[in-house]
Amino acid sequence: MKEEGKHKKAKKYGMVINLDECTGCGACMVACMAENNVPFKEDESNKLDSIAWMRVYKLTNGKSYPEADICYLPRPCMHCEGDHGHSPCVSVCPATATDYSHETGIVSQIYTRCFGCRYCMGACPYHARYFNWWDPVWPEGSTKYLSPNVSPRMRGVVEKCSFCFHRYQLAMDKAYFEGRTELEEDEYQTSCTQACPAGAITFGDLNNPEHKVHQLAKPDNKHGGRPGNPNVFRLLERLGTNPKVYYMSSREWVRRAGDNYLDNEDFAKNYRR
Amino acid sequence: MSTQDDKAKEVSADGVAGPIILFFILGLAASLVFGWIIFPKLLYSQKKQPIDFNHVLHVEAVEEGCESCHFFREDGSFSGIPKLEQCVDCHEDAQGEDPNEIKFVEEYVANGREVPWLVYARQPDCVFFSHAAHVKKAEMDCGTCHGHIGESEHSRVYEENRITGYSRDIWGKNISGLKKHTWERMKMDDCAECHATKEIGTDVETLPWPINWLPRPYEKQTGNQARVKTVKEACFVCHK
Amino acid sequence: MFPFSFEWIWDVGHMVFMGGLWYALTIIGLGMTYCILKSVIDTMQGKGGHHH
Amino acid sequence: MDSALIPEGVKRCSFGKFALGIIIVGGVLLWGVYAMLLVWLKGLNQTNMNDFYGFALWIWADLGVIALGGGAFFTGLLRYVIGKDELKNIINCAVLIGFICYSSALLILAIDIGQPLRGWFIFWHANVHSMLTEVAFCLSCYFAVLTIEYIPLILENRQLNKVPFFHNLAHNMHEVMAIFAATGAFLSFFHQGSLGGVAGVLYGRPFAVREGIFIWPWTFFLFTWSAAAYGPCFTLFVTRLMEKITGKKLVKQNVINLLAKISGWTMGTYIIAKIIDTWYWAAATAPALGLNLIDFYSNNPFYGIWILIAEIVVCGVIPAAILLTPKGRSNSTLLFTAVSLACIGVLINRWVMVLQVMAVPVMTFENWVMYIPSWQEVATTILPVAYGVILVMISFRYLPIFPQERELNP
Amino acid sequence: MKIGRRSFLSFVVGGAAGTAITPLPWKLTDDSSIWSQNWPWTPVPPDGEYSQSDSVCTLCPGGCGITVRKVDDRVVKIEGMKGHPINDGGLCLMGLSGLQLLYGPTRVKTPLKRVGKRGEGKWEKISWDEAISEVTKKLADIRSNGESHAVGSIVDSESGTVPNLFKRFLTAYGSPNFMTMPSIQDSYGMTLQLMHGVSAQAGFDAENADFILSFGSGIIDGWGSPVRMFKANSAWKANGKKVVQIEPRLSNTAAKSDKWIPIKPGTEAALALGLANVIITNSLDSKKISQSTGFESFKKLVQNEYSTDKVSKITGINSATIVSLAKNFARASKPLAICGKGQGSIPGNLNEFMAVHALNALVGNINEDGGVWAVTETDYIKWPELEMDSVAESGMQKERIDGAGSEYPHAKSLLNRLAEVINSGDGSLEVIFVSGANPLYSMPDSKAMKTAFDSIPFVVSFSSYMDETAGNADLILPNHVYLERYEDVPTLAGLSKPIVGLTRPVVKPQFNTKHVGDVVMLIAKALGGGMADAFPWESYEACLKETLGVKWDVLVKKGFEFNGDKCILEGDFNFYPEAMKSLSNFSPVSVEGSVISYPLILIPYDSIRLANGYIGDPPFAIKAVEDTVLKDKNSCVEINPKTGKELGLTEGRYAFLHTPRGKAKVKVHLYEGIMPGIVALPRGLGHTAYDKYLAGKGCNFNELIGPTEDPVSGLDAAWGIRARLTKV
Repeated sequence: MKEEGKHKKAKKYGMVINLDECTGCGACMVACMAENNVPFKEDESNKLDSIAWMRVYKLTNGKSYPEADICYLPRPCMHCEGDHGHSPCVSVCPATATDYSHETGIVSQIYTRCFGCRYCMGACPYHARYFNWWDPVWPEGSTKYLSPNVSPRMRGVVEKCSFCFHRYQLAMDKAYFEGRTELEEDEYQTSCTQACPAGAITFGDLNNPEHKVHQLAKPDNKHGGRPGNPNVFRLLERLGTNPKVYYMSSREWVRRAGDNYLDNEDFAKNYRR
Repeated sequence: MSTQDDKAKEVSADGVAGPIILFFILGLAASLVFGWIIFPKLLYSQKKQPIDFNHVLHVEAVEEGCESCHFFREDGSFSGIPKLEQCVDCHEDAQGEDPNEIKFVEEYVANGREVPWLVYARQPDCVFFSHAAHVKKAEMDCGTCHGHIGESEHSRVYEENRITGYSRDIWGKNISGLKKHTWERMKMDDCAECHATKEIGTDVETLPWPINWLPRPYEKQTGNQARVKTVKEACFVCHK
Repeated sequence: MFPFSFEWIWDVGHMVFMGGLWYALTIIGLGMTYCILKSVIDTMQGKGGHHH
Repeated sequence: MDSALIPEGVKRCSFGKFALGIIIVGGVLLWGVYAMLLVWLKGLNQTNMNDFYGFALWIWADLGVIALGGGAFFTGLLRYVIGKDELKNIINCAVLIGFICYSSALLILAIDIGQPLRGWFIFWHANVHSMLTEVAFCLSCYFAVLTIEYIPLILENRQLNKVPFFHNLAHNMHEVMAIFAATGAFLSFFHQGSLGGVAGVLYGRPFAVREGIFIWPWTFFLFTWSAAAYGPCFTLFVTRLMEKITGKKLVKQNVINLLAKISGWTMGTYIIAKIIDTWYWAAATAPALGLNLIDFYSNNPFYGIWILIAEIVVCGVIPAAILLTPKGRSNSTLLFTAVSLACIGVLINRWVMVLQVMAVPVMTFENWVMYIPSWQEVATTILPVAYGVILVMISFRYLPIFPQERELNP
Repeated sequence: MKIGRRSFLSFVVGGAAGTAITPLPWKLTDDSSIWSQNWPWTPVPPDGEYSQSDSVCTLCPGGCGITVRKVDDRVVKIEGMKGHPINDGGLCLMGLSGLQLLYGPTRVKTPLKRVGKRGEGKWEKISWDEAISEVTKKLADIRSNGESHAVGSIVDSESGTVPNLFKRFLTAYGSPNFMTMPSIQDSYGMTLQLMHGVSAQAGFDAENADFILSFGSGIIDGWGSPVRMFKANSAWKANGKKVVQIEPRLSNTAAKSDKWIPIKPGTEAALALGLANVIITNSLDSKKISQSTGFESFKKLVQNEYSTDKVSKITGINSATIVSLAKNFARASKPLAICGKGQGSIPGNLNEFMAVHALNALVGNINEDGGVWAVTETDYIKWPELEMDSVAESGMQKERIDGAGSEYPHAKSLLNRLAEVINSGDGSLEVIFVSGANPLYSMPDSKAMKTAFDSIPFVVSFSSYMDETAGNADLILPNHVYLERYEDVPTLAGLSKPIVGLTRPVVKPQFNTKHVGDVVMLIAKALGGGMADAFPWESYEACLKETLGVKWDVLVKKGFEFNGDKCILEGDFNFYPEAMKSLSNFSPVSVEGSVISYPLILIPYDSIRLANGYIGDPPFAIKAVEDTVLKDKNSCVEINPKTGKELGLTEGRYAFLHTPRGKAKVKVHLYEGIMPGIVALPRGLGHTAYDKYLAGKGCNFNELIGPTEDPVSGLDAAWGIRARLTKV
């Protein structure tokens, strides 16, 4: 059963987002909503209950006019692996409605299993998990554009970014049909990656040195996947969540905004722990 | 109160035990009849397929067996029940006198209307099922899950669960939920029969485990799609 | 919840926590069964009805 | 009117007065039931919870009532397992409070989930790594134990006890109560702890995360210990309150002194542990994550450092000091102050471990988010209080809750 | 009795025992568990055969290629077309949410005739035959009264077959009043007219420029062809090219630029002339320019009037910055200066355009790599010459109602003047057609525009959606949306390489709508005579096929036609006298309102997440709007914390925003990225029409501002208005 040597490495799908190129246009948010049947309601201006698997944050450098600067930061689910092998949200779910796949590195969310305790939301420091406070209602006729690849969620369950896992499934279907078991880099891309007009998002297998994400982030798997590229950082790296979304910025204040630092801390020295 | 009870006890000891046992048996029998015979009839509604379809006839006429009509598209997706478009290739005009054939041509072909077939094997929306993975990759037979439908001369009655809206084929014909063959039930446990137990093409690394007689606790995934056995971490394999 | 479910894994976590659950349920179940049965027997033996 | 039901040898108020009381509290109860139905039918959008506050008032109420109800397990442990026999005079009261608290907790949990009809998944599809699974297991099992402890008390009602079967059942249950109590104590140890673990394992939340032992974080032990310390205080608080309302002495002073003393010791040791934990967290855990203690207590309109001082000093050190001194215990005003402060202290602790955890921004570009519960949340939280008051009224009127009452009020 | 009770009990016990060993309780538990996991009211999208179809997005002038993903006959997703020369796979959030316009609740589903008062929302559904005969009757009456010039039309642009059908229709009918929605294209066109003597549009080889000097253009806020500009921006970043953004607010573009230089709003032309002065004084200008006509007088002008110190005073930018900016710009190998504020929906001050264009000419980047090129007008529309009857001829002799071509000889269309002309009684219209435009929302001083429309007896809208203008029409003749129709899409928006796209019906029309081209032809045919003869085609599709000729097959196959050649800007650059006259008369455009009662200045800002033209934000797009832009039902204004402190306004406070034109309740957002004394309000909010997801949210900037006529072009040059913020 164990055929040593024949094993291919498990995949670890991840993302590198170039914050220098990101324009904050919000296309990723909408591409995600359109792809994943995300519901909407009359008023979405309260961002505390507005479902956006991908949310673009606006960061400011805290300086006064005219030294002020802003930067946008798109935040999908980080698909944390966790330093100790468990992502913050997966281990807390009481009903096994979310899990971490070692095959793809993707954190799933099974809506029919979830009973809405919201513990995972409390566990996630990125606020990447959203609760369906309302039953989703589409205006008359609008259910026509719902995609059959993603099941619409009901009231009372948690949902989040899946790295468009259904696209992986569909790509695998095609691969199987063609007698393959491996995917090409461009065969599986998330909706946001594809839509980004600035081309700021790169998606692929972080374990595969041929993939662009690996080349950009240079993840060090021996040390919780921390980036080898000095311009690359991850959000809240210090918590040990081992996220799979990497950010790239040439601006130090942006990189510093990725995590908490004590005032007297030497950022350059410490930012990767 | 206690004195009354005592009296009653005496009475029952004398001659009421008979009726009590009788009524007990009556209740038992009635509930058994209701539970095993009437309940299933109430639970499922019976629907007839719009057209009585003869699989035998068609299988004889085509060359590539099931895949002649139930084929894979180029994108790897599975076509399922054929669209009118495919039927029309042969059935532009009625072939023969069969009333079903005439109904098919007149009502559907002539009007370009799709036949609203009732799908026996329809899974709920939360399920992702890849025909490609099972038929192409794992080279499974259609019959493993679908049974001998290809040998049927008439369409079965479609039974729909009034509570869940599922086809009866999901739970299985047997109301007690027991099955003899792989195709008699299509619930999660049935998928799990292969996915959690059969180590076909396994690509996992079992962690060291000192106690050999105990089942192994946890297997670390090292490979990829190649294996069938899915451990606890694989919800997304079958769910969407 | 049950060892025959395909979701069940024989690992430390299941043995400790599910073991704890089943232990508690067993104690409660057996304890109550004992109390009820004993009380039925006691009652049939005529105990308990004398103090008034 | 209902004199046949009232325990022999004790005096109770007139039925009319009693009924009036029930009606008034019942009104509040109905308000809560209405809110509860609203939540069940329309969903959790009836609350002011949001994606930042997945846990809010209800989970606090849950943790709160369970901590306060901790008197039942600890008193039970002392009485049945350790053998402090005097406590039999207050154990009924502790059991009653425990029963109310735990049934309330279960009810609140059933309201708090998004898909209540799937609530049983927590057992059926249990993830044993989740603290919440542990909570649910122990909570429901322990509730069963409390029910078992409460049933004999009901059966001791004057009329019910006349039925031979009930009489025998009550007797037989008393016989094996030690086993149940021991099981209950075991379960309670775990679920009080796992409730602490609920926050403690959130390693994504620097306010909640506390380094741990084996699979359990510090909060696991702190919660168990604090429930043991503060739970009996609530038993004493309720007893004292009932004494004030009824104008009767219900429990002898030596019993109260004993429980207060034990509580004082547990509280004293707990508060030392809590201070060490807080210090370690402030000095080591948080700075390693790039945060200062004051970051958790500033830049927001509510959570100032005062809340930490109130919890640890005012409602921790002070009541512990009072309860540890014989003078403090014997002075009824001081004692009452101490147990009241203690109850507030444990409630503050549970509040911050639920709500402040959610309020503190973790990502540098997010802000503090404040939360005010909706009336539906408040009503459903008051609902168990009203239900508890009613159950206490009925139980006190018809059941021999306080064995010493007849002796103390001849 | 006793036996009965006991028997009954034993019957029940027997029943219970029996039931426990039947499937009933277990099956019911299982089924109800399943039921509770798949609630019947949660929609289940049907699966089917997947297919793809290429088309073009028309939601903005950007002309992106799209690929729609279909499941059977449902479109489930719109994506950017891979390999498309403009967007190569990327797409903006409007394009991505296009299906919400196709299937959404805001569609007009059938021809509607007003039955209540205007704008009351009471409609009668009528048939297409009735609708067309209604219009025909009206038009026939007016024409027979010799009032044919009192019919006008407003369309989105002047290129493509549909606008040309309208133009042809009006010409054959006898009216010169063919009006288009204004944009910076008008100003650029006129600049090239005055400085090159040609009729052309400016195209920019932006991708290849290495120093981009933007005078407030929202490069990544929706200027030009948005996705193309995003891609160019990313390419600049990747290759270390420099972008300098000049505007008073730290917009997204400014934040992403290498240098943001805040400037007093309205003084951009002065800065451009000041930069020209530094360039000329330091002999950094190209040799070619010195040979151009009028160069000496230009030189004199900038040296005398635009010394660095003086410009510094006007613009508020310090002298050193100006000098170094000019030098860096001139020394760059492929510098490019662009202008047109925000998304470019306001034409702006002509002098600013000329000054900026002169900068390009000074550094010699016209028809050079990374420089300014041209976009030729569409060349494929070669319809047979019109034979005008006498009515048409006399109607066409009349002056246009907006004064374009007469009062303002260079202007083609001046929709910004329409409201004032009508409201002051200087002119009137009997009928107005509106197609692909929503002037009652998107024209500055939209309230005045509404008043003007109220005095037009017959308003016909061809809108697919219930927008503000449609809502105030007498008759709505709904067009197919772009996913249901064939139509040519020539893309002009600043592209140096011309491209024509073709929208195609990727789905069958969902409602009882008709292609606007077909409707125009049907009306013409019903009018008969020369009108009918002017439209010899059987249908719009036939017309399009014939018009496109050989292009048709390419377009149907690929979705676009593109040969990759840049288009030469014909005519040498010169400082022609007319241009020089205008430049020497330049003074910064002052804004409406007195300083005393309105101490602040209100400027608009554009966000790519907010559509502010014909299309309103679909639900997904409005959902993506930040809560510092729209909160609850209120727009947020950006002010500097210093200004906030002076006014006693804190973050999140409600305030009233007053301007000479109107008043609105807004929320305060303190923003360090804005010049003190300035208030910025997002454009694209404050709709009163469309659906509940958009209507009633925020305030419409256009209700707070009025147009300011540019003295030379007659176009709207208003960049802001004076304002006051008061506490609620």
